[in-house]
Amino acid sequence: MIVNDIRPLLAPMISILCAVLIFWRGGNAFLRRSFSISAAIVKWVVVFSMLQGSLAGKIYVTELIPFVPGISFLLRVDGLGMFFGMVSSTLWIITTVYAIGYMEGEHARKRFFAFFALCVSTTVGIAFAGNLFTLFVFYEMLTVCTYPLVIHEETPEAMRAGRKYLVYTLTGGSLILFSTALTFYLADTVTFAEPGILSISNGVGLLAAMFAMFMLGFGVKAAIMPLHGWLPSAMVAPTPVSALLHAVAVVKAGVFGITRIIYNIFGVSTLKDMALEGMDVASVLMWAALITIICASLMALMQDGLKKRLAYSTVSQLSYIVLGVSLLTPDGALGGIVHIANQAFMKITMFFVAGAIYKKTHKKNISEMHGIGHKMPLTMATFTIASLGMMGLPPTAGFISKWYLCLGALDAGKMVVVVILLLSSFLNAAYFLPIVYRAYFMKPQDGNLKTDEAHWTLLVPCVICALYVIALGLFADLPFVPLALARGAVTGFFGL
Amino acid sequence: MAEFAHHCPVLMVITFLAGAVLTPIVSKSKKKFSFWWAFFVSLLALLFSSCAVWSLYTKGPISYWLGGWEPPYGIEIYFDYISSITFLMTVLGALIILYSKKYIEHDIKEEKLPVYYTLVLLLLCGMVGFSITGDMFNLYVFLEILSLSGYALIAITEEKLTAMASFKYLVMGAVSSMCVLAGVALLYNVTGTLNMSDMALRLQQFEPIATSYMALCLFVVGFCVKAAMFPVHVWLPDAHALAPSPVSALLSGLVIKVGIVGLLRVIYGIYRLGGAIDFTTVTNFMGWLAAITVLVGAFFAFFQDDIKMIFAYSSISNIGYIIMGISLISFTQPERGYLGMVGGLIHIFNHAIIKSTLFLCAGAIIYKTGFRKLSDLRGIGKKMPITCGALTIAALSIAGIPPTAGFICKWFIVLGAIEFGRGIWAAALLIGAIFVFAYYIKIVNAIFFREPAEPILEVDEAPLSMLIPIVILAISCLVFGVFAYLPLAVIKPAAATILGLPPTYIPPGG
Amino acid sequence: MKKGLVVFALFLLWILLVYTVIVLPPMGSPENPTNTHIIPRYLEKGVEEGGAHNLVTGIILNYRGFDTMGEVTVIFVALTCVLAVLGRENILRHTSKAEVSSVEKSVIVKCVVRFLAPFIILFAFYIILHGAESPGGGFQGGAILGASVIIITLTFGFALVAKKLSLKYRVLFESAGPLSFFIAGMVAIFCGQNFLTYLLPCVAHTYQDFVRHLLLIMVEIGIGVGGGAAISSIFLAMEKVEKE
Amino acid sequence: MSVSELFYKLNVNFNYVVAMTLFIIGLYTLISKPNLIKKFMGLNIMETSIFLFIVSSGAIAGGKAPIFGEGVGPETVFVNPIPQALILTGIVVAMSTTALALSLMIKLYEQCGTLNADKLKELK
Amino acid sequence: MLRSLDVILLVFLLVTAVGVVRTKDLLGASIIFSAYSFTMAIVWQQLSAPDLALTEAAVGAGVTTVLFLITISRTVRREDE
Repeated sequence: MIVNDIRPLLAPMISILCAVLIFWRGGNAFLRRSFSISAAIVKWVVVFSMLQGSLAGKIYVTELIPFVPGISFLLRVDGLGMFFGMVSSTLWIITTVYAIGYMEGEHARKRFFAFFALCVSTTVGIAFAGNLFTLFVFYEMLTVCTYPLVIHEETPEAMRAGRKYLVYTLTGGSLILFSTALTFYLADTVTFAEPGILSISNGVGLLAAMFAMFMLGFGVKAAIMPLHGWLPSAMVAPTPVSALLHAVAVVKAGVFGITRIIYNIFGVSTLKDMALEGMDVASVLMWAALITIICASLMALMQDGLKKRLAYSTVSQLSYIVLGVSLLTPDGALGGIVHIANQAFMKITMFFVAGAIYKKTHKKNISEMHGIGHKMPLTMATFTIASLGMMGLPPTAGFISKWYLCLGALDAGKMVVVVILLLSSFLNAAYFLPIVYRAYFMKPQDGNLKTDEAHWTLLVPCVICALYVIALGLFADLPFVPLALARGAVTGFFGL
Repeated sequence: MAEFAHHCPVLMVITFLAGAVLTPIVSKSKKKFSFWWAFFVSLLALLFSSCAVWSLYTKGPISYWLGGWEPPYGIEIYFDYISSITFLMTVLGALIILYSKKYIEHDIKEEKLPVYYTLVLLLLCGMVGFSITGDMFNLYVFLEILSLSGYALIAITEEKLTAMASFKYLVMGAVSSMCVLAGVALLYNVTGTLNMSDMALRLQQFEPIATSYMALCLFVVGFCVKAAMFPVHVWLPDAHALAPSPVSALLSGLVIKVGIVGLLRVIYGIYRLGGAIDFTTVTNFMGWLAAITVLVGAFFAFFQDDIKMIFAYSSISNIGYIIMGISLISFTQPERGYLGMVGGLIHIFNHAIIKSTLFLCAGAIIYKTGFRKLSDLRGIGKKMPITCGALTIAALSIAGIPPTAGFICKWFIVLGAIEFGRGIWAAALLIGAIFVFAYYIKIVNAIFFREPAEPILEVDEAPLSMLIPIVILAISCLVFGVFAYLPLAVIKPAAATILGLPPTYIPPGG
Repeated sequence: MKKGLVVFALFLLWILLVYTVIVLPPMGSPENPTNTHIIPRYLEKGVEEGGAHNLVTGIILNYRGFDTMGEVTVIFVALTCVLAVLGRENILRHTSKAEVSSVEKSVIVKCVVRFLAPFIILFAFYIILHGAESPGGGFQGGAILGASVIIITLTFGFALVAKKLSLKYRVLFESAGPLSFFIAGMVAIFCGQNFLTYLLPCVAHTYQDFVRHLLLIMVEIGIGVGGGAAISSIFLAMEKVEKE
Repeated sequence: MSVSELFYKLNVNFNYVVAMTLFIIGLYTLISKPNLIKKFMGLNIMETSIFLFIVSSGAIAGGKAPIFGEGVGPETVFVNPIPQALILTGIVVAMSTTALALSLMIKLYEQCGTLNADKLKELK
Repeated sequence: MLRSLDVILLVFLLVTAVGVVRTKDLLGASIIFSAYSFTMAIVWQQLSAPDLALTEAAVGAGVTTVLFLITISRTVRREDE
């Protein structure tokens, strides 16, 4: 059921308005904070108000002016869009609170918060984009808006990281533009549809090439190896940015794009037809994801910087999602999509913790974090919960996604996936548990065991997220949690 | 009213002409008055041009017989869809004249002020005349008017090397004008007429002979030099970088587009309409060269330190976009070239706006600081936020980042190239665009994300007369990106008629 | 090596160009497209419609009047360009290069010029005004006018000419060409005709021809005076040097 | 095209051939001579060559100048007046370009002290 | 008779053009250029274009040459300078 509604447009607009207001009057700390927080909340309310309808199968659509002939500026909230929009707007509130605390005393805060808001705006735009063209518009805007955040420190290292980021993502963007044009040429439309708009009659070779270009393009942001190079470098950014980049906005935009391409542009049947014709592109993607999962985990093991290790962990975790959607089975897709939310909550917790530690103790490296669990018990407790989630232990959220991924792999008859998932769980344990061990079971260098938590604006978001991680694991089958939403999306994709 | 609209095209030319001629007279005693006069004249011309364009889109092309002589006998002004570029010219002209007020007073001696405004008005007169005339020889005359004033405007300051830059431009420009004249001569010999549409008719009546092909080649060479396409672009970087900034804006924004208009007039107005001569070999060749131009311009821009030099090289690259767009033409199936043509035409429009913004911003920065090297301008964004913000918007736009104006062009040209089966051109364009973004981000980095250096600590925002044009142009970069249907409403019928399709043509797929 | 390459390329271009021109219909044949298409009407009605016995003058003022307006504009542009590059001369500051050089001017030259100059100027005006009947016309006369100013400057010195042709008037003269077209054209527009129409129906029938001649002569004089003044000013601007 | 036909064509269109040869001579001067003044003489030669071409194309064997005066009968043949009208404009344009170029050269010489293109390139 | 005069004039035109190119002395070259223009004027008279002949004689041979001479007197005299 399609409903014309202004709310899909309203959601990104609120953040843009917020950015404009911050540019205008952001010099004043109070105004800046009130703008940021109230915009986050208002937007959440707007998105939330569509949740009920979306679960009931409604699709909210805002069709604006025709952008170019044949393609209009279309915002459309379907199951998948609602899912991603809900995740990002929820996390924006939390990250905003955290950022206000974290950025205390930093330079250029006006710029920071304005671009922060713009990033979220574009992310919601990506979530609600109703056609490939709109998606691309927001996708490129996201690239540009994150740049000032990445180079916020303005150090040579940050500049280098920013440059790397732009080169990777813009090259990817060009590939996407090229294949978007090809899609429009072949299908005369780029509007997302279920099940897909391309059919096998367009020529298998061409389709495979397009698929490759799309995957390379979105794969840059989804950090599929070997396109991941920008992500660890971009860790020079302030922690709320890393959290936003690696949990919500940028990387998830990449995997979201991949999901859209697979299910709404190509469609399951076309991809399966292609596999029959000898062009099994989905499997190629799956193998790429599998390799990424293992390699990134191994690389994470070798990192000493906490944020660097988290970054490689992100690379690995993102490929879970890619893996899930490339299995082309309902359960696999469900596991992948729901992992978008689960991984977001888990990873954002970890980044928050890393930031809190840095803010409090100015320690960046794991080797310096002896006994940090004694100083900041609550913070480290949240970290531990998130680590367990990463390993996929019940009752955390991570378990849910891994469970469905395994089911999907079995459906598809690919045992190797199950094996690698298990292996990956071990690797996750291997690189997260030593941190926990070091924090709790080793004495601090200075011998001081006094509790000294970070400021509440830093602590509260960590705790909320950690609680969420557990809650998502425990109550996974309630109607309002991500799993239910993801199920709605998957139903559409597979025509169930 | 209809009667008045009928006169408007010629009135535009006349206004600029009379305005220019009267400038030295009205400002004989008070040199600074020349600005107000020129501004007034440009506004008047803007009025006429908007009236003419309005009439064009409500009632169709205006055919105006000068002296009342019917076309093949007398000179005809044919105000068609291509001519709607005059609106852009008059708008930009007015804005740039407004901008010139402070800049030029600072840059040249007071006694030369009237000369400057005279030349600017003459340049506009030449461009407007060039775009509206329907007679080949008249085209040549206006080409000369605009070229000559262009050369002189570069050398108007006392700065070193300007004379050399201007001379280089002059030599290549003179050769190109001569090629155009030779083309006119050969075509006159073949057809016995000078009126464009009559030429097209007469081309059909005779056996195609080598002379017609040669004329086409000469035209293409001539206009490509004017448009600064690789490999005849060598004059452009120096000329556009060393000219006073408002002049650079005019030259980069409009004057090189005149070459494109010339190409459109000749290839599509005469040869395609004539239909007897297959010109696709030439357009194909142009397209390949354009693909190289895109890359060459982008590549060289990357190694410049002088901001105006960067913009100048990026103009070359963008001319490549435009020529690529308009070369996507099939002789037998005109509708296949439609999207590319739309892309090319809309890039004429958008690039004019974007590049003017960039040059005007650079000018404002140079006006305030006296520096033009990127390495000297670190952190200027913190001192001149509005100017540098506008510069950033324009930079994003020229790199084709959505939702700015530049993206629309990129989309259409890429789509056009793909539909035409020229994926490589599209690839060249996209690679070029990445390069473009790489060097614009270099600028943005330097001006925003660095601490201000010592010499620019005292700098403040540019004066209002400079900010108004800058802000208007920067906003239009955004507006025409989001509301792309505004320029498209004008450009789609233009593209369709150029290709010989009905003005209301809608491509398959909407 | 490089030179050889250039010569070779030019040789190829030459062959190409010669080929393209010799395939044209034979020169001088009355059947050529150039000689059959538009010309008959000009030869038939040109004199009557254009109001000049010299068809060339008739064409440049009537059928191709807009071109001629462009042409006089080009001279004006050239002048403005030269002024932009070199600047206007100033009697107080400048003198001519010829005067600075030590070459003594011979008496014969002075005498001849003194004697001939008035006739040259007279001849120039004759050509301007008689262009409708015999070879000549505005621009030819203007060029001769300019040339006369040049020889007078070279013989009698910079100061004399710069003073006699003082800037106060010269600025007006220079713009005479485009302005006369402007006036003639605007008169036509106000009479409801197209720009540059000389035969105005709003004038009483008996005077129409007279008004047309008046306008044509005004334009001719404008072209002549404008061209002459522009050439003189270009010359003066280029010839000037700073006084010691 | 046979040899005799070629010679016939070369003969009847001799003016055109001369014009094109002049064009090439001018272009050669423009390209290969380092001196700017010389370059411009070459450019002027190119321009006049095109003028010659256009005017020749309007000629008619035995045609008279297109002036209607005494001694003109109904059977008098006139040459084509349009090329003449065009070239009148062309000559003016050529002169204007030359004037601007030469004044630029004067300024260039004042600024750089040479008019040799090779030396100017080194100066930069 | 007239045809051969035409041919002679055209050949002379070519000769003067080559002369302009070959002369190293710019002053000499401009004088030859003047001769070239005059020849051109005569060619045009031969082609029944008296208006052009008049203009070319005044502008090409007169004014343009004078402008060349001024420039040479103010800049360089030899081609290689």
